[in-house]
Amino acid sequence: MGSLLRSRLFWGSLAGLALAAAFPLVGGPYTIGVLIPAFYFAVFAMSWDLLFGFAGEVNFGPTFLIGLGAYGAGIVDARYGLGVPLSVAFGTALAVAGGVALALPALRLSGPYFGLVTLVAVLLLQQMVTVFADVSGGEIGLSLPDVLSIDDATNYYFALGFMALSGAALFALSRSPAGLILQACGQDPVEAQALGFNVAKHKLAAFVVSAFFSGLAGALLVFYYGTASPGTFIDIAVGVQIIIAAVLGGRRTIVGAVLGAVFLVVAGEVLRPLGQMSTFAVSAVALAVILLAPAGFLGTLLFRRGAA
Amino acid sequence: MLGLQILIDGFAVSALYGLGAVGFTLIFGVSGVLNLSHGAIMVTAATVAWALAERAGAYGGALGGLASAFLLSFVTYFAVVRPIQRSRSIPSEETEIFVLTGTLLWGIMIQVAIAYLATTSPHTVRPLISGVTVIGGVRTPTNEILTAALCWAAIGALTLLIERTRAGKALLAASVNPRGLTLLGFELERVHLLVWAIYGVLVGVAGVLLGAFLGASSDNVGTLTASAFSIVVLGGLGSVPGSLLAAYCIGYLETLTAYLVSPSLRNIPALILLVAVVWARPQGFLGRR
Amino acid sequence: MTLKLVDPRRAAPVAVPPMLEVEGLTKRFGGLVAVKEMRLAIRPGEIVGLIGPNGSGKSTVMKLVMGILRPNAGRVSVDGVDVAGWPSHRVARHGVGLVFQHSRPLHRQTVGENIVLALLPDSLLRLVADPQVERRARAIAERVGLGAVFDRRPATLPFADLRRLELAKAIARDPKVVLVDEPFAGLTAGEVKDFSALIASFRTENKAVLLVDHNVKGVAALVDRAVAMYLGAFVAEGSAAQVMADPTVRAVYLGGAVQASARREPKARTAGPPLLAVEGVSVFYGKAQALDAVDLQVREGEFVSVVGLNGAGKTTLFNAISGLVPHTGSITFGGAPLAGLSAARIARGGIVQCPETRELFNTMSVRENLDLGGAHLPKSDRARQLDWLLELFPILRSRSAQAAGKMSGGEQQMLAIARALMMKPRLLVLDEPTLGLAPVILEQLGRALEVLRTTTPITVLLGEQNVTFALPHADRVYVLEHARLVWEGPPARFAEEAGRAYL
Amino acid sequence: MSKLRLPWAVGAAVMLPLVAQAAEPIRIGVIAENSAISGIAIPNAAQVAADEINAAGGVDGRRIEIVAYDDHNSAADAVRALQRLSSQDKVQAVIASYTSEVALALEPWAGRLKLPTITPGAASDEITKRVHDDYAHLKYMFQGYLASTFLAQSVCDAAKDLIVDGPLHVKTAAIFSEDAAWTGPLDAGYAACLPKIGVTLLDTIRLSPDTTDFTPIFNGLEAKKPDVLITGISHVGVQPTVQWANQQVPIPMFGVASQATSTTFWKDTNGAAEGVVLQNMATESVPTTAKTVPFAQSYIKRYGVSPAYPGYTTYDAVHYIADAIHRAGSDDPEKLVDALQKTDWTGTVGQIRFYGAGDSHTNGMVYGPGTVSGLFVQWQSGKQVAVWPKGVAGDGRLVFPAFVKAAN
Repeated sequence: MGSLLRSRLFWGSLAGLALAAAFPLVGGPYTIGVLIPAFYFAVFAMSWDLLFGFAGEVNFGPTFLIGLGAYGAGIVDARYGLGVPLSVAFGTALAVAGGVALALPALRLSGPYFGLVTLVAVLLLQQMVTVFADVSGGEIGLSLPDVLSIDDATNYYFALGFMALSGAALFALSRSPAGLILQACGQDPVEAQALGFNVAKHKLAAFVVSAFFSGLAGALLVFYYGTASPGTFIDIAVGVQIIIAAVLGGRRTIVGAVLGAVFLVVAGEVLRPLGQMSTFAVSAVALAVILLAPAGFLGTLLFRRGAA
Repeated sequence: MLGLQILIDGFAVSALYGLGAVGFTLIFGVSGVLNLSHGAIMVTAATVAWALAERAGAYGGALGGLASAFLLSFVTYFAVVRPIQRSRSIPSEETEIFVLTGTLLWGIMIQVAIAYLATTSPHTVRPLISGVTVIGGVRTPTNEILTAALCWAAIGALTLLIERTRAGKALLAASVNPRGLTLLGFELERVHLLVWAIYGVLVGVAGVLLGAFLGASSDNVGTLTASAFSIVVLGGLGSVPGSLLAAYCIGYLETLTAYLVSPSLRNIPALILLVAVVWARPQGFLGRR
Repeated sequence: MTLKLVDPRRAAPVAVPPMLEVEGLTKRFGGLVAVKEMRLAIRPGEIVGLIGPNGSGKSTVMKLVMGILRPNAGRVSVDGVDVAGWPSHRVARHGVGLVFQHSRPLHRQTVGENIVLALLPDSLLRLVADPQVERRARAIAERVGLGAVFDRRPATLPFADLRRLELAKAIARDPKVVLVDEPFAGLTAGEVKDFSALIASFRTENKAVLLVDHNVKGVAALVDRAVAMYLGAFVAEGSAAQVMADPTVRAVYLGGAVQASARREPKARTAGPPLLAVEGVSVFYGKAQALDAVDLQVREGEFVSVVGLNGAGKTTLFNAISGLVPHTGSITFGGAPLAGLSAARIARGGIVQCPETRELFNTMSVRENLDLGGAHLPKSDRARQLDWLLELFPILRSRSAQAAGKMSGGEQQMLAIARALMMKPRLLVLDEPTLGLAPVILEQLGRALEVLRTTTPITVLLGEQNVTFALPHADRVYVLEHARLVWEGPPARFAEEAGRAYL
Repeated sequence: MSKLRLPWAVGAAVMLPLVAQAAEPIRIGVIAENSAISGIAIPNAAQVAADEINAAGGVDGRRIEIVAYDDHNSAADAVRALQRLSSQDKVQAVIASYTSEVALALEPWAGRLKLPTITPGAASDEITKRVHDDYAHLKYMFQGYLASTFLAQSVCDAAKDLIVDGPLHVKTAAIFSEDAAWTGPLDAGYAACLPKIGVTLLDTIRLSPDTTDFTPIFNGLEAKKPDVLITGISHVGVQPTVQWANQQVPIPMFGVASQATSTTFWKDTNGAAEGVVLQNMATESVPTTAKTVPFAQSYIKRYGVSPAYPGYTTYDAVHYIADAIHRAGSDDPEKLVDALQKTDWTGTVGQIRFYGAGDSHTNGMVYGPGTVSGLFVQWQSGKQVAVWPKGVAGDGRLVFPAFVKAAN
């Protein structure tokens, strides 16, 4: 506990959170609207970082889990009118099941092979949504009868609170004894096994936790937008953004992913005058960060002496 | 009749898939790089060929497309891949994910630039030969035959290069054992340059042919990269014959599905096959472990 | 099994059953038999050395015991329970610990946290740190000598401390059986003493300890018994002295009795200026020192052998010469410094290395391998050189179209040498050409080297563990031990001055 | 750069009081996919209309300002843009998207934010049906384009005159449409109206919008031997047309093909468009109304290309929004919606009116002679030649390339 109070990261995060909480007092309604999805996005990126940075699994398909959560929740709400809480619970459960399904090949395959399976999982999910358009709304998207709230401030604090709680949970997990074991499993499975850790069990758990937060955030985001479409929740481009956010913020930091996600969304807004070229500029900045400061924002701040 | 039609159509599509994937697998075999800007470079070749064709004619356009892919291939290597490989602050076990992320971002930049300069609407390169040829009662665009022939000519040229020239042998040797090649006095750096040059030509030809055969848009970038990636993994990472075999498997599977089941389900069986093969035989058809 | 050869000073009472007992252990990789009917037993409180040269299968045995590999047959019983084929983590939970040679600690965690990791139960639900654990970790750190660096990150530690950390992790698990892979590799003499003391302390805790090493000498002072392996099978067992004296073991390491005199007189040319001059060269792998201020010369036309056991630093020395590893000190070739040249440039300049690992292009044919070797020669030279080499190694002519990887080990070695010779080297660097080869092949290889030496003006730098093979050809011999050159002289004086100390 | 900045700043300072003296401007938001040919026509045409109105003194002395956002054809981006237009830019009305998926995603938000929103190109009947079903909440959404059902009807009407009663005597047809929100009702409309004009429907192909290789589809259709392919494509266009021509599919293409409405289509397809017959809202050479050609010409003068179909409807929308604000005499969204519903405006595409709350196409553009009936053109030698309705087509006649069987 003492180390927590002495940690720069802890106080920095707290300060960031306080700033974010005070932001609606100064920020315009639009900037608030921009930040709301950014907060959910940050949870996606943090969940991805748990898998990549700690369990050592390169998941090219974060949107497989997110999409299951989002569509799971959206479909039961739109078709059976379950209401927000039950639908979110259902979507999250579906995502967790998807996480387990994804963990099975992960335990067998390595490197690019597992990466490809995750990519294919996304493509298959996208195809399923298109093929079963009667249920899913297909490419057209699914409109929901319910939304979380139409009030920006409510949505903002809900999203901020959700992100803070998820971040705290994921961060605490990563620093806990179980997180230490997970990191050992990700870095050197052979040595971790020789120390008596059941690598399969810990990796499976990491997939479940990552899927839980991805799915939950996906389900909540669906109820913020009030619609679900493959382009918003499943498309590979969305997954790419999440990976870039996590790498930009700093791998293996969990909290860095928040910085990366907020940076991507805010930079996209700031560069909007560039029109279509704003995506170009954001990608170029991200590429430059990867080339020049591969530890990412937070990684560079925290581990300046190259102890990556 | 239907059988022959499937045979012909599948052949051309598969040849195009194969050509696109061969360059991709060659780069991986020799330098261990999975280049995720692959699709973007292909579409650049097609778009440049289309844009130049008006002023420079069909051949001039095709050459221009080829040159643009060649150039971009080197830019990809010098500006993205090599700095990551040489970076001291990237731990060696993470080079792979950094190369993947870096080339992905680079691909997005190219894609956005194409959309900005030439819109997202697909463009078709003027075919070198128009008209149709009837093969056994099946009316086939002559351009389709030409596409298949050019693909195989390019693959044949590559085979000759690898099998018959010293530089080609060195390339092959580098994919088997780069250290051994260094010990024999070959500069690996030059071998890498050579392989990126070959890649540039292959991907350029594939892009221009794709533009003439099916048309290409900046929206296709992701699909093209994903399909090359899948074919290469299916065939066995780094194996050129494996990639060709896989390209034909996927090409025919898709064509069969499109003809016999439904065009809208075209991709699904191939995806399932891919998952099954990766699960049962992760090294792919002809891959080494 | 019988334990006749136990050192009576340290032997535990015979009534105590073995803590670790290995019987009939067999492991095949495809067609290759890596371990064949291996047997081994260690009682509580006993330290046993498992020795064998590179490729003898000793590391495979260790991995089979740990469960990292699954055996094809045989029994591994730990404390009376057969754990053969169990997954690694269950074997570990059952009481087996492994000290890895190359440490890979968690870099973002402190030394303390790394030790804490080893103390944790295999539980998903352990979310809050137990203060008890922290206290134990600190005690273990003190015991292995890491107390002062408890809160530092591994990246800032010297090499020896990283090894201590590995040991600390093994201690933390409190295993009944401890396996230690190359306990002293890369350590200084002082550090070796510390480590020996730490490992010896396991004896009082009644742990069964297995030290895996290249040679008996390194572990002789520490072990109660040694077991020698060769080509995947049991060779000898007994006290360290007995194993060292065992004729089979001596044959394995030295290639038979050390010949007291070289068959040939030193050439007149040995007096000329050095073709290759190595001065004060040191090499570090990370924090481990692999070569310590080595000075060595090779003159034009000379045949120089560097002998030393596996791990002494021969390969590192050759790689430094070939420009494959960064080093300090200076290396000049034909009077010109090699610093700054690429490895390929050095090879084209005339220093051609035929490495221990051979580095053949396995999927390509014999002929293609040879052609690549001659790629930098003018066409006519290439044809001539090829003809000459096919005469020197006739077997390669008949195998011309075969894939290099499909040939036997001896044939591959000949191909590797021929491929290096295709480059028309001024200096041929031959690293461990005899590794894992049958005696009949050694004879052929020896004849070929003899032909080479007598019919061409070639200069050779040979690295060998097999003294019998290395000496007859040599004009001069260096002995490399623990990263340092310890002896230099003509082969005739080797047996008397360095031979005894060698094994 | 810095040298330029100073005079600019001074200029702005001088201008400021002038602007401030004028009445509060009318702000109209525009959301579109800027990298698509059809998409970019929306902000461009809106700007043309706004400049025209401003040059003529504005609306009751108020200038019109266009605030444009690129949605990359993503529902999420569009929703975000709509929120920004409402909360930060405080626009009075929005013209948004030519994609039904996006328009449908915006619809509930238009209701929640009480922001009158007009789509100038999304055709799904679902848009207006939802307004009808939940009028109180969704009445802010307008469809400033023909609904799919009406598009289908106009295709049947034109087909009857041009290819059934005409010299071709078409008896059978197959539907070739993409799998998207707007083609559901379109296909249903085709299936309902084709038999009424004496054409038997042999097959319906709904292709994935991701399709790049159309060969199997054309071959499959050809095996069924229909006399005509009735199209319903928007996301695809260049690729099927080029492959149709390269493969020399002997069946004419007739129907809705949105990409083909742009004049750049000829170059994008390298002339493969020759002989394609398509529905268009208006075209630069045909005076559908007196306003059509002048608008098209000023657009071409400004942007170098002719406006794609949503360009015409967007231009009209800016005008009738301005008209509605003038009639409402207020920016209040309720009053503006009322005024918009009473629209009766002569635009570039015809006489524009909206169906009332009682009709199932509530707030949808009225289709039919005397209102908006669409226009049929055929690509001939690089030009769109009007062929239907007779009144505007003049002597335009169908000419098919040699490989099309129907030509003989």
